[in-house]
Amino acid sequence: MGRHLKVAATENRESITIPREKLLSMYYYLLLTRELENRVLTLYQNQNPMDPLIVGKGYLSTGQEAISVGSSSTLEKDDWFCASHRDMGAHLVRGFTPREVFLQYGCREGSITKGRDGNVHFGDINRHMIPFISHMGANLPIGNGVAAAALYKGEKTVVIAPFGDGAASQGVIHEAMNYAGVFKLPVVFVLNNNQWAISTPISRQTAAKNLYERAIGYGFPGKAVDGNNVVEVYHAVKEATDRARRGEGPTLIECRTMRLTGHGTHDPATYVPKEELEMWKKKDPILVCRHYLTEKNLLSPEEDKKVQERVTAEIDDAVEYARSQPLIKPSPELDRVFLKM
Amino acid sequence: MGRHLKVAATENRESITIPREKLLSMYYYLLLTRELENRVLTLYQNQNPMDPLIVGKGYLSTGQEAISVGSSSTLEKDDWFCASHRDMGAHLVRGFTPREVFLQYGCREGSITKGRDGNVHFGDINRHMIPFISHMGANLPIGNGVAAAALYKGEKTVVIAPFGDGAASQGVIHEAMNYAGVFKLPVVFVLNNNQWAISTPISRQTAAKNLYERAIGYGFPGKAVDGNNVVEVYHAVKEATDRARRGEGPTLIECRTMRLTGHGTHDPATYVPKEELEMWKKKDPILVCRHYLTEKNLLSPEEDKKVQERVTAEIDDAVEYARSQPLIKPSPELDRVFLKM
Amino acid sequence: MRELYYGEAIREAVRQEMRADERVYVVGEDVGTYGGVYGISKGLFEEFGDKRVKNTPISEISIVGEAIGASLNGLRPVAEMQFSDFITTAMSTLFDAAAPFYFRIGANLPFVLRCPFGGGQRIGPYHSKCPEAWMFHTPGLKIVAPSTPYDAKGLLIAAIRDPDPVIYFEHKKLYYELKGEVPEESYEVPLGKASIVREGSDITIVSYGWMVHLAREAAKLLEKEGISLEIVDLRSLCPLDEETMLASFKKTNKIIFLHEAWLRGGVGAELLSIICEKAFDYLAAPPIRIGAKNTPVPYSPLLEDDYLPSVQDILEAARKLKSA
Amino acid sequence: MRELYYGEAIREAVRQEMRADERVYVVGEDVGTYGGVYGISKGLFEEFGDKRVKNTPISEISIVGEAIGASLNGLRPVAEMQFSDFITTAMSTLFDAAAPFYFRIGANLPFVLRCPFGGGQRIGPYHSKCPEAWMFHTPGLKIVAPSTPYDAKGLLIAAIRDPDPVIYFEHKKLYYELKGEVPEESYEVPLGKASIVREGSDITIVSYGWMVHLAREAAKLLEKEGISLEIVDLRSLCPLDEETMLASFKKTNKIIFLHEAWLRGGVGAELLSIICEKAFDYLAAPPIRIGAKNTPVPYSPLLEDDYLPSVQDILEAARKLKSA
Ligand SMILES: Cc1ncc(C[n+]2csc(CCOP(=O)(O)OP(=O)(O)O)c2C)c(N)n1
Ligand SMILES: Cc1ncc(C[n+]2csc(CCOP(=O)(O)OP(=O)(O)O)c2C)c(N)n1
Ligand SMILES: [Mg+2]
Ligand SMILES: [Mg+2]
Repeated sequence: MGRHLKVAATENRESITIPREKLLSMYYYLLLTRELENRVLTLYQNQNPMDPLIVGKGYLSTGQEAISVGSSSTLEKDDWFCASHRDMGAHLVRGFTPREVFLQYGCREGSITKGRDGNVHFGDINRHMIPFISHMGANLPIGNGVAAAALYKGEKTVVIAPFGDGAASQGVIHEAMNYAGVFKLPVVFVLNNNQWAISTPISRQTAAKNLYERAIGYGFPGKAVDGNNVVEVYHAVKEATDRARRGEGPTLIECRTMRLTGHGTHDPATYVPKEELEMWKKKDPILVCRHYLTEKNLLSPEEDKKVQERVTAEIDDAVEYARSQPLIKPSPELDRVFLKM
Repeated sequence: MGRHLKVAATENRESITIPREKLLSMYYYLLLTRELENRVLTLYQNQNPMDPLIVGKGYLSTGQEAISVGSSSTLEKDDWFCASHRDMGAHLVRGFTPREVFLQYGCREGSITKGRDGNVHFGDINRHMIPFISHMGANLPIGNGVAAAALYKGEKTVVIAPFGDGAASQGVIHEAMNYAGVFKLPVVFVLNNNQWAISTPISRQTAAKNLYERAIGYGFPGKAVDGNNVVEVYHAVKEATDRARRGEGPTLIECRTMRLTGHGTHDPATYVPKEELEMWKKKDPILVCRHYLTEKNLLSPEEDKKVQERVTAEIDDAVEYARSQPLIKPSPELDRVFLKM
Repeated sequence: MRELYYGEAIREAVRQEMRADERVYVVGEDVGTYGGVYGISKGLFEEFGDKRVKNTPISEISIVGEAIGASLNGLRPVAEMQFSDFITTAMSTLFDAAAPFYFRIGANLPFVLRCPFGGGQRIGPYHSKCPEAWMFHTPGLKIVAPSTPYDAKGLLIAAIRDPDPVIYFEHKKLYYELKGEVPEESYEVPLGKASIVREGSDITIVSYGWMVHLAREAAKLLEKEGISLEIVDLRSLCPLDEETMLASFKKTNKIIFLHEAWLRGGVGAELLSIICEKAFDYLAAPPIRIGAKNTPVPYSPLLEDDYLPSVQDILEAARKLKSA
Repeated sequence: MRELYYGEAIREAVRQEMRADERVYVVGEDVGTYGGVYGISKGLFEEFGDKRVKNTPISEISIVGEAIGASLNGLRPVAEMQFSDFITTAMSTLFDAAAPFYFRIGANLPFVLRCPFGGGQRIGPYHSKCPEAWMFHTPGLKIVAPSTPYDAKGLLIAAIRDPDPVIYFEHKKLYYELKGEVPEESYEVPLGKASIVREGSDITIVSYGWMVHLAREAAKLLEKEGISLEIVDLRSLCPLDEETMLASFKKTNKIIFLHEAWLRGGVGAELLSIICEKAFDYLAAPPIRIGAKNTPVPYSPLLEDDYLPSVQDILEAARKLKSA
């Protein structure tokens, strides 16, 4: 597995400067995602199974938040994001509120999917967020379609389509990337290589040395970045979204990271070697980002504390609010499978 | 398109010498395939539609025979071949007789599929020939399974799994190659890059510069060879089958060629630029092979004439024989979809 | 009125909608200069160019994916499977992405997936399938299957204008064998409305696609025997026009369900069930289903003829019902 | 006799067959040290090693492809879909490669594809499907769906020994909720034999999988009302034991078809059709089908309960039939 950890040295990108507000906003979303998902986990573990707020199972992105936050932070309002199951960060960046998230988890009145789909399977076409589909890579060809329509209409919008190292073994991903290459679609494929697919390590998922090199076979650029460094993720993805916006076609960005929790809230993940986890915990994206901001004098300890308090308060509020809402009840309207019957 | 024509200089492989009988046998099969398929075409174009010998449509490999003949000629008797629709050569090399082929085309008594499937969709598990499935790459995962079983049983057999440049866009091919890489399966993937998929040129099929480079993404070797040179195809595939037999895993061999006929007997292929065809006709694999044999003093003009006469006689006989056989009639036995009802 | 082939009617529907609505475009394999393997998009590339007639790699997943994504993003894609058989390679995209989309998130997908289907062409198991029952069982996909040039045009126009995903099953055998009157102007045949293509009094036969023409043939022959067949052409399988079917049946009290697809678990079983559940007391005799044999579609003409439902099958069923 | 959970019975069947026959092995996602997402292969990796318990990449196409190829080449693979929902990503491999194989070329494929299916687990549209009707309509696939630990073990052993492809639908809800007597030794429950799990005289109810238990529950309640339900557990959908179903029905003259899958175009429609075609004169009342609503499986417990067939549905159907 070790062979997958090495990340190609990133070029010096200090030239592209990220405005302070963007950096602070990314830091905030890293914290917000972490706090929200920690709460999902503790709620799951401690709730009354007969009256759960976390219905079914939860899927977390703990330790990998920088990928979702960093990539989605490059987007403009009209751009699109096709979610994977590790994209709580992007949902928050793109405007979903913690309240909405807990309403969704709890299948409560006001939830965006109205209880028809669950946990991280949510989105909103008006906010240009395409909800995750369980069959893993399934959103990539949809992202292509959205991007194709943007080209067709002459719009300068771009699409981010994330997927995992496990999903990378699926045919759908190949078809989507090849197709995007042919039509130079404005899509950025963000590969979250967290080195595991449930219990299967990347070494048993592929014999490839570097997943980003698959881009060679599709005729567009690919590169790897440190997925735990939100600034690096932002830089790499920004370069790619800029490229896409200029009409130069897709890019594959492999973000290397590690899944710090189980596959879902139900999985203790005893199969992941402890030392590996320990090593990666030291590279926690929040620590990395905080260190960066502090070094650059962009964040004082007081400010940091304030953000953390704000985040905790928001999540407290969201949980409380969601709990106060009634469960969604069956209704004929919810049985509709067509707009026009 | 032109960019796809250049073939990486092949290493000097004269060191692996091919025995004279093998070379002559490959030449014979090139001729036999050509003559058989020419006959399929003329029969198709001239037959009484109410009493056809070429039922439905025919699929030809004219101009591309060296790929199928050269690759399958590397196999031992117990090895396996998973046919594509351009593999008449391999069928003949692996022991199908022209009579069997025309019985199959004609849906006659004695045909191997007994009229249940047609034209090039035939094979024989006892002869380790897996019949072509129309959904293009569909045979690759089956080839993997056969190869996995060989490993399981400790057998030293290998599998050749061919597919086209168009099929290369399909997910099934990606899944199969990645899987073969993970388990180091003894499979040789032979990519017949004839630059067209029906009317779609390779430049609209993929933005990749070189399809063989996809192998990088699967962690095994890939290379390109001149698909019109049966000796080069043989050498490259032999190297790969040897490697597979040694337990070192799969290889991707991209054989570059040109489809000289239509997609099928029904297609005049007016969309292919004439000049391109003319250029490639000069590189006809039969001419190339004949030249090679003559240069090396392995084939005299008299011997050549004899082979050609033999081939014509065989095909004459096969057509006549097939025509003399009655059509297969429906019977309950032919309706079986299970061995054990 | 002017007559067109069934295939021409389909092309005209696409062309007229493309002229009328900038959002409408075509995407599929070999649909460009080649005009599609059955020539349905002939001339469209020349008229509309490669932006609106998009020739794709061999990637059914991408074609269906593009239909979903582009329809989400404001367009009205008319996507083509080269043969309906190949949809299996994109089944997840159709069944997991497209079908439940509206249910999951309340966003509709206004695309059409054209699926040339059916047998009788002597091209075997992989180019002759009638896969509509798979979709019929799967919530979230509208399904139409015209039997005439008139309906082919009108249903396709309606499908393109419909806000939901529509699988449009067009029968390959009818492309250039069947001609019929087709108005020049644009018109819709509404989804979910069956048509009585022949009135009769003794027996109702419910069908769709190519098989409607076998029913017509049988009806003519049966007339001579004094058996009067009423033919209901469903045209849409989803939405399904139960009313028209039930009304016809309540008149005749005897019913045959005819489709080209495999009998077992086919749409006919559902239709029969609906009749039993909603009009049992009107049954003067056991309903009869006719469908294909439970095997892949054989390649050989003799075997395929044996496999397919035949006029003879209808005659026998009708005689049996008449004397019941 | 010793009792096992349904899930344990499945595991025991696999283990015993692996011990008895070198050719039998397991292939699927996370089946290795993890023991499968539902723990069904727990301990097998430790006992048999990675040659015979093969943990794969996320590649359903490869898993089904391996089942086909390895069974062609002398082995007896027991392949696993992590959830039956994911088979859509390998539909072409299953429907185009496996199903027609014997028909096309006369070579049989002795593999089993284990497909955990069904709802009631509050995990929504993508992990709860009952997709058996798609396979049921497709010639060339045997289909079984055990409802008890006893049948789960015996049917799986029979499936592994069967020379043809068998789709083995195991219900996730029963894994660790249902216990029952299971002999320690190896035994087969033959494919294609239904069982009368409860004798009754008023109404026949035909079902399979989890729903059999709803029928049992309903039967107990109905007994108190003086309605006697006979329960036919089909166990196999292909081959289908029409005889047992017909015999039971000819005794009761009233029949309910119950399955968890979508009602429209589901297996129940075929069963109903068979009854009408083969025993119409025995019908004392219109047959009734019960199945899921025609929507994706909702995630929310309240919505899912509303979506699924319920004991209440059975009670109502039975009362209606009783008084008919
Ligand atoms: C087609 C399909 N097969 C199997 C699964 C079950 N499954 C859910 S998540 C997962 C692992 C995904 O791994 P990866 O893509 O690396 O994403 P990660 O969970 O590591 O973020 C699997 C196998 C699925 N959802 N879809
Ligand atoms: C899944 C699928 N999609 C489409 C087709 C229709 N089709 C048949 S052959 C072909 C082109 C194949 O191109 P390539 O793989 O390059 O092989 P070639 O015919 O050039 O040898 C197409 C699109 C098919 N058979 N299967
Ligand atoms: Mg992963
Ligand atoms: Mg080609």
